[in-house]
Amino acid sequence: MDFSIPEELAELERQCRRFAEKQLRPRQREVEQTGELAPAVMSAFDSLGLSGLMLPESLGGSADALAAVVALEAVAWGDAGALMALDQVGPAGGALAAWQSHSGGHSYGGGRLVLAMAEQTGATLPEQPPRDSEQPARDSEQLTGVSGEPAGGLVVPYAPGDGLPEALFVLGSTTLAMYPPDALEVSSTRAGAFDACGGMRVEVRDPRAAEMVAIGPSESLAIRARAWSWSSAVLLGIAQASLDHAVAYGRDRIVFGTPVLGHQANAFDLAGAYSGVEAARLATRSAAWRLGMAGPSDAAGGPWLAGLAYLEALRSSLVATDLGVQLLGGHGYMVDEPVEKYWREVRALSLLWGGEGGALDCLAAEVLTSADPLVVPG
Amino acid sequence: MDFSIPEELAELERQCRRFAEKQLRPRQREVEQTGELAPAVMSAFDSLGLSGLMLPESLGGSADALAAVVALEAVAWGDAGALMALDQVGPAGGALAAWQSHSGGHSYGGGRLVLAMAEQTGATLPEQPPRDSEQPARDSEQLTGVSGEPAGGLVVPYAPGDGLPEALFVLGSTTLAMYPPDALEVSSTRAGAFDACGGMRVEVRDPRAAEMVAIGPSESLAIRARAWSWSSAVLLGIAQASLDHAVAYGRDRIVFGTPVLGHQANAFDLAGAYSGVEAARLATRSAAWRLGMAGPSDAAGGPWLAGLAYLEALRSSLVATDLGVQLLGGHGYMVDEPVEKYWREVRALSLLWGGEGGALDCLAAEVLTSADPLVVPG
Amino acid sequence: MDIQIDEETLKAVELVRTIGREFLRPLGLEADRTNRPIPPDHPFYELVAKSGYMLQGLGSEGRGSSGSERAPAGGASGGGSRRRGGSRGSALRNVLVAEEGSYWDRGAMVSLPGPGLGGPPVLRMGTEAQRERLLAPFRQRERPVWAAFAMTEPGAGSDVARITTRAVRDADGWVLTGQKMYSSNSPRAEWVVVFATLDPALGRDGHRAFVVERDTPGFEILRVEHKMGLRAYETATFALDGCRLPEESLLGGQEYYEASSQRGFEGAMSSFNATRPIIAAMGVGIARAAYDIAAGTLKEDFAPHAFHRRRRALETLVEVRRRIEVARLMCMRAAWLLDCGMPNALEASMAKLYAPPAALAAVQAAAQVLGEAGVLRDSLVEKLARDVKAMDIVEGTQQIQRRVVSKHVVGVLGPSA
Amino acid sequence: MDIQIDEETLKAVELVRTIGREFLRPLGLEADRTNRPIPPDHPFYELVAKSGYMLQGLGSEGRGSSGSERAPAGGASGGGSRRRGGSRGSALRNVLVAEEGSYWDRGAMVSLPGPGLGGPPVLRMGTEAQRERLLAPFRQRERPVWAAFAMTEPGAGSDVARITTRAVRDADGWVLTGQKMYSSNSPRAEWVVVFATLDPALGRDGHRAFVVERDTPGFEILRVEHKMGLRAYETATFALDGCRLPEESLLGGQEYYEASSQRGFEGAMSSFNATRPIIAAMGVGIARAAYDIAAGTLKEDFAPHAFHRRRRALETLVEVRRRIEVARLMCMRAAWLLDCGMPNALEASMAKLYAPPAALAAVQAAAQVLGEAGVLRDSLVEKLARDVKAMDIVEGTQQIQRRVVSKHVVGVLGPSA
Repeated sequence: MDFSIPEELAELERQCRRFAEKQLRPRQREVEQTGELAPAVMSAFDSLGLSGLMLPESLGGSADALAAVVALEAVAWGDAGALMALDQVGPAGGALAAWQSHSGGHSYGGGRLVLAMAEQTGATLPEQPPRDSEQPARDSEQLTGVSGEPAGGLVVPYAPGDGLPEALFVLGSTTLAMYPPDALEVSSTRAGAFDACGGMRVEVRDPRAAEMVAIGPSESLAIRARAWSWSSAVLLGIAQASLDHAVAYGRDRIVFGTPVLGHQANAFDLAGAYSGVEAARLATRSAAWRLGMAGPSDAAGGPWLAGLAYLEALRSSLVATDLGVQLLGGHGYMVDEPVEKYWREVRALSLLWGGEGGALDCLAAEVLTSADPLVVPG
Repeated sequence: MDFSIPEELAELERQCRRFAEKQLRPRQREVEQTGELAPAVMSAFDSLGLSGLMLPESLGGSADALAAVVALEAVAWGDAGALMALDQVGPAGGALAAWQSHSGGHSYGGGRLVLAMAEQTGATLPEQPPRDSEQPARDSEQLTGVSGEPAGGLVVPYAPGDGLPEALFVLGSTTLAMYPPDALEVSSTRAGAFDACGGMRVEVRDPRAAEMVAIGPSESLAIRARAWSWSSAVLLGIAQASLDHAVAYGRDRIVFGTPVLGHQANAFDLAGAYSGVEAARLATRSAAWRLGMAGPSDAAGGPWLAGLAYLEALRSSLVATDLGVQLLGGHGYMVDEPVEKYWREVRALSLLWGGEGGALDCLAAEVLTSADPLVVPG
Repeated sequence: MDIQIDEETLKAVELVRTIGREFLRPLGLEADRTNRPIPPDHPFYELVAKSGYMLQGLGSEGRGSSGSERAPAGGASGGGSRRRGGSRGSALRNVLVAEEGSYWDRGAMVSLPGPGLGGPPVLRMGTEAQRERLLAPFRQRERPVWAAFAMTEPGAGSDVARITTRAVRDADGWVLTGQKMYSSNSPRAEWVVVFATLDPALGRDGHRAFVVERDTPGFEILRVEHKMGLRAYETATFALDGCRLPEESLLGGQEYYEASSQRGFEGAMSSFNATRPIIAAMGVGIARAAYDIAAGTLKEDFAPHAFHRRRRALETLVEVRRRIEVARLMCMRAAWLLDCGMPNALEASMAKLYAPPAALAAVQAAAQVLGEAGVLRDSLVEKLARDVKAMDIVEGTQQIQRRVVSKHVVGVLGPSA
Repeated sequence: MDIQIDEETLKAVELVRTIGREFLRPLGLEADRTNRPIPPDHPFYELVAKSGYMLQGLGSEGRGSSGSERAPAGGASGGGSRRRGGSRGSALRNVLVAEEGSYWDRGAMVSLPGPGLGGPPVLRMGTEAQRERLLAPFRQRERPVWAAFAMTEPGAGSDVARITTRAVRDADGWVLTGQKMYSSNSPRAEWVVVFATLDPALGRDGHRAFVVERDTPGFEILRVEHKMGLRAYETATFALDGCRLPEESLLGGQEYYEASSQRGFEGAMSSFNATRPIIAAMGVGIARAAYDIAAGTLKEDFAPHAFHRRRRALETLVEVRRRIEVARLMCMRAAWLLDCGMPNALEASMAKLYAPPAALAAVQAAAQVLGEAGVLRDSLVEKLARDVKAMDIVEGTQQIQRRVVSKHVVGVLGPSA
C-alpha cells in the first residue's frame, strides 16, 4: 500500500505547477480575451512532455495515466482554458492508442485530436464495423447528424488557429470511428467557458470517409476512462484554484467585523468543499494508477473506478467553484476576480464527452458485474 | 390571491394541535412500545372528524383536501405513528372515492382501507378490466405476487388489533382493483419506523376475488395525488416536530462555550432546513387547495402540483429530521429523545406508496404536457 | 386560500411577455455577445417611456393617484391595503413581472428606464415634496429616465452597517464624500439614492439617505464593472468627492430620522422586504427560460435520446419544474404579505434563500439535457447560467439570508449567529 | 503509488468474513429484534477469545512480539515503520477489518472481546509495566475479556476540553469523582481508561488518563442506553463516586505528563487519528451490506422492475458504489499515513467527514431500490439505516470534523471557527 506519488512524478508536478504559476496564471485574462497564446508559452508547455504521457508506447509515449492526471491538474490550476488549447491529444489519448493497435500503421503527426461520444452526436455507429471497408458504411451516414442539430452539435474546446484536426474519433459501444481531416469542416464558435482557447464546431463533411474498427465493450469503456481521467484532472485543477483563491481572499477580507472565513458557516462550507475535492483527487489518482496497471481492455477495475472518480470530480468541482464565487460575494461575479472564470470553466467542462449522463449510462451497464476492486467478494 | 387559511380551518388546526400536544406527544414512547392506543385517545381522534375530510360527499364526507393536509400535519406533529394507527382512511381516500363513483352502491363501514401501488406489489393490472366480472381475471392472478416476494411484499402501517382491512385497493395506471376482506390474509410484522402502530403484511389469499374498474390515466393520477397529499402532510408534521425539538435543545445546550445553535454553522443549517420545510408546506397546501378546486380527474394542475409538493416534502423532511438528530449529537441517537423516532418515521414513510421513484415515474409522464399552473404559456 | 392570479396582474405579465419576446431577449443577447450595455438612446427605451412602463413597480401611490396616503410600515412599495388579495397591492405584480421579464432577459429587464431600486426608498422615506419632484419625470412619460440606488461600498459588501461614505452638515446643506459600488444604471441615472453616515462610529444610528442628482459636482462614475453575465445594463462604481447637496436632498428631511435612532438603517433594510422576493422571482424566470429550451428539445427532437436517456431527461425536467413552481410560490407569498401590510421579512428572506440556488440548479439541469450544445457561447442556456448566478448574490447572498432566517427562528445566541 | 491490499490483510479480512457470516450477522439481528445485547457468556465469545482475535488491532507491539519498541508520535496503534506500505502497520488492517466486520454487523463487531477503544491510549501513553499488565489477559486467550474507554460526560459531548470528572491526588494515590457516558462495553470491561481533570479551570493542561479496574469501589454502572440501533453491545453511563485508585493507575505515570503541559489532552486527541478512520470504515461496511441487498434484488428479481425503474435502480447503485469506493480510499489513506508514522489528523477527519454521510445516503438509496420492503423491521436494510446513522456521531460528528478540516486549511480566524 502506498498513497504517495513517486519522487519523479512529484518533480513533474512541481515543474507543471511552476509553469502554471509563471506562464499561465498571470496571463489568464489576457489569453481569454485575445484567444492567443505566446509562442514561448507553447514551447514551455511542449517541454513539459505532457503529450508523451498520453500517447501509447507505439508512438513513443509512455501512456502513463497517473503521471498524466498529476501533471494535468497542476497545469489546469494555472489556466484550464489555455491547457485545452495547448494539449493537442487531450481526452482522445485512449482513442488514438486503440486506433493504433487495431488499424496498425497509422502514424500521429502531433496535431489536434478530437474525441466525440457517439450518443452525444446523435449518430448511431454500427454494432460491428462493415467487413469491407471500401463499402460505404450504411450507419455512418447518420454521422451527418453530428453537425446538423444544435442539440447534437459537436463542440470542441479548440484553438481556432489550429486549422483542421488531425483526426476526429467517434466512440460507440463496440465501434470506434475515425474521420481524417479531409472529411471534416471546422467553424469557429465560442465555447462559453473556454474563451481562452475559443471553440470549434466540427462538422463531418463526408461521412463515407469514416474508417471503423471493432472494439469490445470493455475496450470502449477503457477509451472513455482515459477521457474521464483527463476531465477529472482538469476539473480538480480548476476546483483547487478556486478554493485557493477563496481561502486567500477569505482570510483577509473583513465582513461583519471578522474575516469572511472567520465566520463558522463559511469555514465549514469551505471544509466540505475542500474535503470533496480531496476525495475526488484521491479517487482520480487511484483510478489512474489502476488504469496504468492494466492493458487497454482491463480487468482490474481501472475504467470502472475512473468513472466513479469522474462523477466525484464533477460534483465536487461544481461545489468548490460555486463556493469560490459565493465567498467573494459581488466581487466573485466580476471578471476582475478569477473565480468567475473557474465557475464557467467547470460548468462547461462538465457537459463535454458525455458528461454526467454519459458516465451514468456506462457505469449502470457495469455496476452489477464490476467486482469490488478492494475486497474479495464473499 | 390569499395565502392564509380560512379561520374555521385555523380553528381545526388549533384543535388538532391541542390533541397532538395533550393526547399524543406525552405518550408517544409508551404507545410505540406497547402498540396500544387508549380508547380515550381513539375517541378524541374520532371527534376531530378527520375521516370526514378525506371521505367523498357520497359517503357523507367533505373531501376537503386543504383541511385534510392542515389537520394531518398538526396531528402528525404529535405522533405520526399513532396517527397512522388511528386514521382508517388514510392515503386511500382518493381510491375509495373513485371506487364509489365507478362501482356505485358500495358502502363504507368505517374500517381500515389499504392502498397499494400496482408497480410496488409486483402485480400487473390489466390495462382495462375484464368485461365479465365472473370470468377469472387472467392478470389479477399475478396479484399473488403481492405477498410472495420480499421485494414486492405489501406492508401497511396498521394496527394489528384491527383485524382484516375493509378493502385493499391496488392502483394501476388505468385500472383500480379492490379486494374485499375475505380475499385477504393479514399477518403481523414490524414496520421499522412505525412501532406505534405495528405493521401488517397484507396478502391476497384469493386473487380471483378482485373487482376492477377502468379509470383514466388522469383519474389514476388524481388518486395518487390524494396519497401524496396525505404523505406530504404527515412528513411535514414529523419534520416540524424534529426542528422544534432541535431548536429548544439547541438554545439551551452549551457546547464549546456557546449554545449549540449559537454556532453559526448549526444555525445556518437550521435556517436551511426550516426554509425547506416551509417551502414544502407552502407547496403542499397550494396543491391541496388546487385539488379541492377540481373534480377527481382534474385539469387545474392539482395532482401535478401535489406530486411536486410530495417530492419537496420528502427531501425537506429527510434533511430536517437528519439535522434534528445531528444537532443533538449522541443524545439524538438515544430513544430518550424523540428525534430518533422522527428520523425513523420519515425514512419509513418515504418508501411507502411508491416513494420518490413512483412519483418521478408519474410526473415524468406528465411533465411535457402539464401547463405551468401560474403563468399562461407564451 | 386562493393562489389564482388576478386578471390585472396577468395582463401586466402579458405585456412584459410581448416586450420580452420582441425586445428584451434579442437586446440582451446582443449585449452579451458584444459585451456592451444597451445604449441609453436606444429607440426601444423611448417606446418603453411612452408606454407608461416606467411607473411599473411604484404602486398606486407612486403613480400619483393617491399621493396623500402614506405607505404603511411593512409596505415598501405603496398600496398597503390590508385587504387580502387586495388588487391595489403592487408587490405581487412586481414579482410576477420581474419573473416574466427575466424569462426573456434579466439584464435587459433591469436596464429598463424607471426609478429602479431608487423607487422604494423615495416612496417609503421621502417627504411628499420629494416624492412629487423625484417621481415626476417618470410620470411624464416623455423620455426614458433612470434612477438608481447605492448602498454597497468597496470596503463593505454584505455588511451594510459598516458603510463609511460621510455626510457632513454645514450652513448650506450637506457635503458627501466617499465611494459606492455595484450601483445599477447609475451612469445614466437622473438621481441616485445614496446611503451615507454622519459618523461611522455611530453605527446604524448614523445612517442617512440622500438624493444625489446627476450633475452634482464631485459625483463621478469611476468604472463600469465587467460582469460574468447580465451585460445589458451598467453596474458602476462612483465617487462622491465632496459633493455639495442642498438641505432638501436628505430623504425624508430631519424629522424622519428624529422618530427613532436607526430609522435610516431601517429604511434601507425594509426595502429588502420588497426587493428580495423580486430578485428571487428573477431567478425563477431565468430557470423557466432554461426549462423551456430543454423541454423544447425533448418535444421536438427524439432522435438523439435513447429511451433511458430520454427518461432521465424527463425526470430531470420534473426536478426543474419542482424548483420553479415551489420557488414561485415562495416569492408570491412574500409579496402577498407585503401587499397585505403584514410583516414579511422572514418570508422574503426564505424566498431569496430558496429560489436562486434552486434556479441555478435548474439551469444546470437543463444544460445537462442539452449536453454539449449547452456549452456554446451562443447557446442561450450558457448565458442563462451566467445570468442566474448573480441572483444568489445581489440583495444578500444565501449566507446573508440564512442569518436572517436563523435570527427569526432561533434568535441571536452566539458570537457569530 | 500502489493501492493493492497485501495478502496478510486480506487474510485477516477473510477471517472476519467467516466469523461475520456465521456469527456477527445472526447475533446482531437477534440483538436488534430482542433489544438485548449479546450476553457476555455467549459461547461465541469463548471461541473468539481462543482464536486470538482479541489481539486484533493492537499491532505487533500490543501482541507482545516487540514490547520494547515505543510507538512513534503519529502512530497510536503501534507498528510505526516509516516504510511505505510496511506490513507491520496495523492501522490499515484495522480499518479493513472494521469495514468487513460492520458489513456483517457493526454492533456485534463492537461487542467482540478485546481492549476496544481502551487499547490505543494504553499502547500510546502507558508505561511498559502498564502495557504488560493491562494487555496480558488479552494475550492469554483463555476467556473473553473486554476493556473500555470513557471520555464523554453528561455535560460535555463533543467539547472534550470541558470534562469535569475530577482527579485528586493524595498520599495513597488518586481519588476520581464524576460521571462518564456513552462508554461502549464498559459494563463488562475488565478495566476502563477514564479521562479526568486535575482542575476544570486548567482546561487542557489538567487532563490525565487513568485506568479504573472493574471492582473498584465507587465505580458503578448507572444505566445502559437504549439506542436507535447497534443494540448488540452495551453503551453505558457510569459513576465514579470517590473511586480510590492506586498511584500506578495514572496512565504513563507522572513523567509522561511532565513532557508537555497538554500531554493528557493530546493523548486523547491523537487517538482520534486511529479511531476516526475506523468509524468511517464501519460506515463503508454498512453501506456495502445495503448495496449487496439492493444489487441482489436487481440480479435475481426482474419482474417488478419495469425497464425504466430498473435503469434508475442501476444508476442509484452506481452512486452507492461511488460513495463506497471513494470513502474506502479515504479511510485507507488515513490509516496508511498512520502506519507510516506520518501526520494524518487532517486525512482522518476528512475520511470521517466524507464516509458516514455518504454511507447513510448509500443505505437510503439501497432502501429506495427495495421499495416498501425496505420498511420492514425484519428487513436488514431497515436495521442498517438505524445502525449507520451512529457513524456520523461517534468520534465526532461531521460538524466536529469540519472544525478540524477548516482549522487545517484556513486556520483559526474568527470567534467561532
